[in-house]
Amino acid sequence: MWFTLDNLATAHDTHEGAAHSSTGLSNVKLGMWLFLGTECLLFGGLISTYMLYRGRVGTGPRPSQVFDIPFTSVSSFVLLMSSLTMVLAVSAAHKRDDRSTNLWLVITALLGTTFVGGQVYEFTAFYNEGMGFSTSLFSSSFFVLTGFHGVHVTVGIIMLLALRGMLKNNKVPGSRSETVEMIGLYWHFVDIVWIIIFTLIYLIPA
Amino acid sequence: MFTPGSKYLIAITGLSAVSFALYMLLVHPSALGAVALIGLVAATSLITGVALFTRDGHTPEGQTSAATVDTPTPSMWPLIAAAGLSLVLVGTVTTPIVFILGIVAILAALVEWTVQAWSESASGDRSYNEGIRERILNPVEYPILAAVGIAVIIFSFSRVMLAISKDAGAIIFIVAAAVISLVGLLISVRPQLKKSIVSAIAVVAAIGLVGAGIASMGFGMREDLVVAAEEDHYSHQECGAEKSDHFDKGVSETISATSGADATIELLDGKLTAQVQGIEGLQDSITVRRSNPSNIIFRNKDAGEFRLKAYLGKKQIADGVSEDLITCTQLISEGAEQWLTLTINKPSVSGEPYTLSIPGLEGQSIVVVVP
Amino acid sequence: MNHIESTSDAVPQVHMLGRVMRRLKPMVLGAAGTVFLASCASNAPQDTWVPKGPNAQKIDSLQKPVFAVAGIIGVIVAVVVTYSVIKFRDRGQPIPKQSHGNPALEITLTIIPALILAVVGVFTFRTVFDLNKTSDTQMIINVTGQQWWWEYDYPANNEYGITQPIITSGQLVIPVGTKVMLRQTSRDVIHSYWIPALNGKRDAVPGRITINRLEADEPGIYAGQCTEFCGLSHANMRMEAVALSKEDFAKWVSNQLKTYAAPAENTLAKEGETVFLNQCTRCHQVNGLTRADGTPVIAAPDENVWSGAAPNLSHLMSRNTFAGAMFNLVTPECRTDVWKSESLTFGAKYLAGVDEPCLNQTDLRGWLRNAPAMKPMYANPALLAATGGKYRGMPNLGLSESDIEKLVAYLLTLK
Amino acid sequence: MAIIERPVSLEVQPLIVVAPATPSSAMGAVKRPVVTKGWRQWVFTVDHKKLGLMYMATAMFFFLVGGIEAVLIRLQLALPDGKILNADLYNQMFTMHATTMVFLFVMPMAAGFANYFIPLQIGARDVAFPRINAFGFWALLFGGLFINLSWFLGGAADGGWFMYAPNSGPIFSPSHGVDFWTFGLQIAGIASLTGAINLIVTVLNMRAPGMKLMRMPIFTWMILVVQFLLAFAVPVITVALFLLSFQRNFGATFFDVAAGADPLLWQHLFWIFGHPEVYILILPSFGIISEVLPVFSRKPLFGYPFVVFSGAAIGFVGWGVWAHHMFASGLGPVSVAVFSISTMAIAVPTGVKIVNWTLTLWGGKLWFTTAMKFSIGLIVLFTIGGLSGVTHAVAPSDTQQTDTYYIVAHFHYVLFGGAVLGLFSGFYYWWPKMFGKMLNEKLGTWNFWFMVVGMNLTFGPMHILGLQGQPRRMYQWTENRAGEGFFNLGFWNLIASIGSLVLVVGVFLFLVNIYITARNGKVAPLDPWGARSLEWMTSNPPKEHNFDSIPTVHHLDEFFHRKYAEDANGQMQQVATAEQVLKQLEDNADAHIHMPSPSYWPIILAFGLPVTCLGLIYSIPLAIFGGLIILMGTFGWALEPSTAPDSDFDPPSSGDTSKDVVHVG
Repeated sequence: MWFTLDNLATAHDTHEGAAHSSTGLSNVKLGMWLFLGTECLLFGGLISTYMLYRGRVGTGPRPSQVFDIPFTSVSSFVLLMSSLTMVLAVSAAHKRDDRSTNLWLVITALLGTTFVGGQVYEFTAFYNEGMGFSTSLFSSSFFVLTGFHGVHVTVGIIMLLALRGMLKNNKVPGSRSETVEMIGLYWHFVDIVWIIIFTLIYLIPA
Repeated sequence: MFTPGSKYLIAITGLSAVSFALYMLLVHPSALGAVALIGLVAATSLITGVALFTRDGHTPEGQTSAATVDTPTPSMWPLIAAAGLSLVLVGTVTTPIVFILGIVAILAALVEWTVQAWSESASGDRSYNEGIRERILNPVEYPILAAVGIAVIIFSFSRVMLAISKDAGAIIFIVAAAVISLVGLLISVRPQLKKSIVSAIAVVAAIGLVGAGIASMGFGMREDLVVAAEEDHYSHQECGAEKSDHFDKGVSETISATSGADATIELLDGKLTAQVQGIEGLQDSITVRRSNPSNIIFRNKDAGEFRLKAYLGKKQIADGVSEDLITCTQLISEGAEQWLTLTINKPSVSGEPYTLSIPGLEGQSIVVVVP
Repeated sequence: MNHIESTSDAVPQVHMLGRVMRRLKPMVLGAAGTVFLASCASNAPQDTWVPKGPNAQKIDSLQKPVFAVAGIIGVIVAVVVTYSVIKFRDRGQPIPKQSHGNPALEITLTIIPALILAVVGVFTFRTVFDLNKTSDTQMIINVTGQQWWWEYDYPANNEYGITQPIITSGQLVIPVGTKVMLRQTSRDVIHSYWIPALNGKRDAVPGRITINRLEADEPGIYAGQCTEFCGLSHANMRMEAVALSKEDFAKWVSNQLKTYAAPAENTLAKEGETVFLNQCTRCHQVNGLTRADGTPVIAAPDENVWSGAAPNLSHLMSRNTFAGAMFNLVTPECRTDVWKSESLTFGAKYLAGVDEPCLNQTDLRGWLRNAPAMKPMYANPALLAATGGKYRGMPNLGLSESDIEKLVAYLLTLK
Repeated sequence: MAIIERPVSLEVQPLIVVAPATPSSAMGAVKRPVVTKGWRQWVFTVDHKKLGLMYMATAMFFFLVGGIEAVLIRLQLALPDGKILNADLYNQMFTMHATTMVFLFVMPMAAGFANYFIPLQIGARDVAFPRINAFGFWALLFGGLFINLSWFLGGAADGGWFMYAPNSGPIFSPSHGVDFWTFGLQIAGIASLTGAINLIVTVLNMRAPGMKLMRMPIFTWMILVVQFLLAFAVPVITVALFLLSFQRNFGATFFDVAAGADPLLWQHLFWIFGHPEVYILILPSFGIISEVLPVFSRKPLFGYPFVVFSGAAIGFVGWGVWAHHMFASGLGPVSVAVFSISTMAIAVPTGVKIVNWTLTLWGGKLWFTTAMKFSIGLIVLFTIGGLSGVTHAVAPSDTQQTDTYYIVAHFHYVLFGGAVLGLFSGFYYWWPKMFGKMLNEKLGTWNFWFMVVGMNLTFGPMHILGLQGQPRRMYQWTENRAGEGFFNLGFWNLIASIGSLVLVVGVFLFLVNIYITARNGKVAPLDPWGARSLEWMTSNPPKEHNFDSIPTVHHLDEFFHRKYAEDANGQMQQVATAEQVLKQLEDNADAHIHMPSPSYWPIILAFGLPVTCLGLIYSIPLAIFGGLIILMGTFGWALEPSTAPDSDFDPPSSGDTSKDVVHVG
């Protein structure tokens, strides 16, 4: 999990000695893509677990009894919006427009925070409705999958805010626009994963 | 190697670590004490490390003290330490949360204050001193501040959401997101906007959110959630033919993986049949091993909603009083299936067999044999 | 159409492979084989190369050619490497031409093993489906694994005179020449059922039913062992499959269905029954046993043992083993007598059961005295927090020597 | 340590008005750890060569630990009803033996070789992310120590290295051993993941000019395949381990059958990781011997592209064979047949490799150094392991053989006869490169023969044991099931145990060899073996910055082609010595070489991981504390520039020079 945060660090951990790159991609970008590739398998494993167990509710509530599709649709939309603002931040960074970069980073973080706030609300509501973490196989695999995603979003928010702080204090070593772009990549990935999760968990009836 | 100051701090760190260990081992480890003590260990070890590495209080021979200009900078940490102390006092008589907040504030002040004091004596160059301070503390401050900020926002927001009704929740949610985006848009298209105005908006919004969160906490959760929590809907099943308000709240669904099931019970044309893993053909009885969780699947192929009810004998609850052991699936509609795990601890006796049946459908049952 | 074609294709292949094998057999078995086989134990009870039933036979006739082919290839590689090592060692010859290979040769040497494997693959494919066929099953037995013993229950089956379910453990008894299907599962962890002479192994997975098929050609005892690591006493979880002729099997069934005969009053065995009622029936069921007031005794292993069951001891003395087949219930001499008997006399000897002279008193008494000392089990009363106070195996009951004496006398009556 | 070429004029600071801060007193340890002496140069290093050596030393240590466990296992099984270990301890022993050898010996050893030689082989000065590299090593070390910590805290894991659920659940394995195992593997997994990303980026992005993919040394190729396998296999086991820890520590029921769970989920997740893992273990050694055989045969690897593509093919097909570990678990005939066929299919590319190695020898001019002996030993012994593998790719026979000693024999021939012999070949081949001294060849020959004889004595009889029905993982075997005759199972068990002692002597001889070499070994010439690839185009041991100037690559086997050329008759003739080749590089040395500076943060960050995990097992506040260390490490890292600013260096006049200034050119 923490590794995603570490990408912030890798973002400028390039080895300066190697000015050329055999593939044309920068080391950081190539590394980030690889990392996202490994993340695909992580979520793949979790999603498979959920798909296997989603019908096994024991005496607990079933998915359709607790899911609040309108609400989750709205929160998914919010997360998608944040991808848009992230794009704005990256493009501002490429234009070396510090003010806009900062602004859109914060807005993205706020939208992400809204999403996570919604998730915390959703979890609390589920808990009150009788679906705790260990109630059934369905609930455990649901909480693990969406919880992992939530943690990824939270890590992303911390990265965004930290990046904002570093930009302000002029502490980003290496290329600014590339650092913003890297965090953008991560953020988009997390959003895409959510689209898949949302479709598989909430929309396709089990 | 060790300066007098660092020796003293090493001793304090060691003592706090020992007390933490003793506390965890001997006293019943509660979150409160453990957090306080582990926080103390963390803070003192950090300060000790700084003292050791900066060689504070030790002037190497042949070098003059670096600091020549001594101008104390204004600091907020004394104030925070004092506030923390009062929180601790309040906390001891009220709730542990306040106590912990106080402890955290005191420890934070302790660390920040010490490091600041040290860094200021490092040289006469103030920006250089600030650089040293940042190098030590920025890695700690950045993530903690970000995490605390996020946590406060998320927590307040989720409390608000819990307090209002479901529909209003979704609306509030989208309104909040829209407002955030619009404000962002507004600021970005108006570059001449004053920084103070932007800050003011942010502060007002933050205070408003936290205020609303606290208010919602006081208000509590919305009614249906409170009711749901109190009634604990899902802990008792209602196995009749009728729909239960809570147990059968949703629509039915299918099971994603059926490979592990021992038997599949099917309702087709008003007839109940069993298909048993490994045995060809339809059965009217299944053999379930004693004390062994056996997974069966109930599949409804008839029009209408039915549930499968398992009667698993009687349980002695007092002398002469016994109650039926019953478990069941929910009401599922045509084409749906549901999983049921049976664990039967006592062998079936002839004359009073265990059965699987459909409430509201007479004359159809599957005998469960437990050897 | 395809189907017909593929079968007709496969037939010559069988012949071809068979022919090749027949020609190679003397060579392979003659050279490496003799050395290898001569260096093997004779009569190892779990030998995988000595099939005694059609299922194991199918596996055997598939694997022996594969072993032969693998052996030949191994020898070829070893010879070529040895030859190169001797031939091309540095004798001061000039540095060889820096050739980067020979694609034609390379492709040839890729295709040859691929073809060999394709042929093996075809036969594997057929055997896999052949072994998994269940439609011709003649008898079903439910097998349940538990730490660290196996329980067998025979569902009612009029064809074999099983009017009521039979429960036994330690030794699986099957009729000869009958296609028996084991429906396996487990009460706790994954176990694996394996009688090498009759078939390959098949896991018993909790929450699932797995199918295993056995058929024995001739009467006898076939040894086996749990092969999926199942915890502390995995090494001691053994089993034996006893194949009886159909007539003998009928006799065995009728003996298992015999009603309980209480020991005569004022005998040691009767006192043993009392001890049994007080101590053993907490977990062990003996069908038909009643309390003094005439109510039937239903053991409650689910309240005392984590996995929920304990061996049913009705007709204990009709078995040759106890404690998950870790120990023999008979003395070594009597055991050898049964194991080594001709297939004609085997049935009678086995059905005679265990009587006092043959009883393995040492192990049985040791077991009653302190079971956990004889077989590692989680049976320390102080360490049962994780399981809510339930044991995972038989605890030390702290029986007095006289109680043990009585119990042994009683157990001997459970024929 | 950090080699930074700076104009000398900058080192004398211009006058400073306020009293100057002397970094040594004001910054203390807060400055970058730029010392070149003592333990600090190792603990805070980011140099791929130092990290490679530390990986190897760590792996060697765990090899000895795993070896002791193995010997205890064999002593227990030497005689029937062994009494040396009790059942509980035996179960811990075989679990930890496998875990140690797989995760803490072979993988880190391969990682060590990869770390040391990949940048050298592709003509780079370091890996792509040096600090992540350092972090990976520390995480591995702490993870390994963390797992072994359980020996002293109530017993190690006892569920087998495959840790099948539900036997690994809280009920069936009540000690904390499995918790330590799960968390320790998570930590080691993080190390593998970071290492994989790092090395892939390094190989793909940092090759010397002219080094196309098909000109890369075969070792680099195999490591590249391995890192891809790791990058995609580790996340799967991460999921499985998370599920297991959630079940053990937080009340989830992922493998609890009474809640309706399916225990086979664990098996699928584990083997989707576990089978690629097998290739992760063996491919580095394939790479090593594919370097060694051509060098000592004096001719290029036969069919280089075939070896490359077969390696890649193994990497791909390796994902489609996992269920052959589960043939006995009742998958159903269709899955069994399909996985049986795919398993046979993977034997083909493996066979291609054996063919190519053999044909590399064919027509060569063979020089039997110890490295060469180990490589030839690998060809023969691995072939035996590979062929016994084919016999149980045949699913029906596998149902007879799986979980018996036949399987133990099979994978020890693959992993000892394959992976370990390859690694030893690598030691003898590259020792002069790493340490500038030659390992004693005579002792090396003894080492080789003891190991080969020992391994055949130990694992050879296991074929017979398994085929005659002795299952694995039994803490005792009984004479009742051992058969009759002189050559019964008891005899072979005894032989196997004696063989393990012969093996011990072999490994001991290697340690003696290291000791003797370190004391007064022969100083290695620049090119002791007449090698062919780039790592030999620099001094022994290599300089901090590897190459004075980055060579431009024109051929596969670039170094060889710089030394030799065909004359008019088509005969290879030496045209330059190694010294001349090196001189040429030195003459064209780069003027500015910037190397990344050492850092505290990798080790701090890595240290946070075991603290957090210990906290998750014993007390949540400790976990929070560990989490804070991790956060602090990450942010300290992120805020730190890759190359230290000047103020972090002591003035050179202070005597304790913390900074090398390399004047090149």
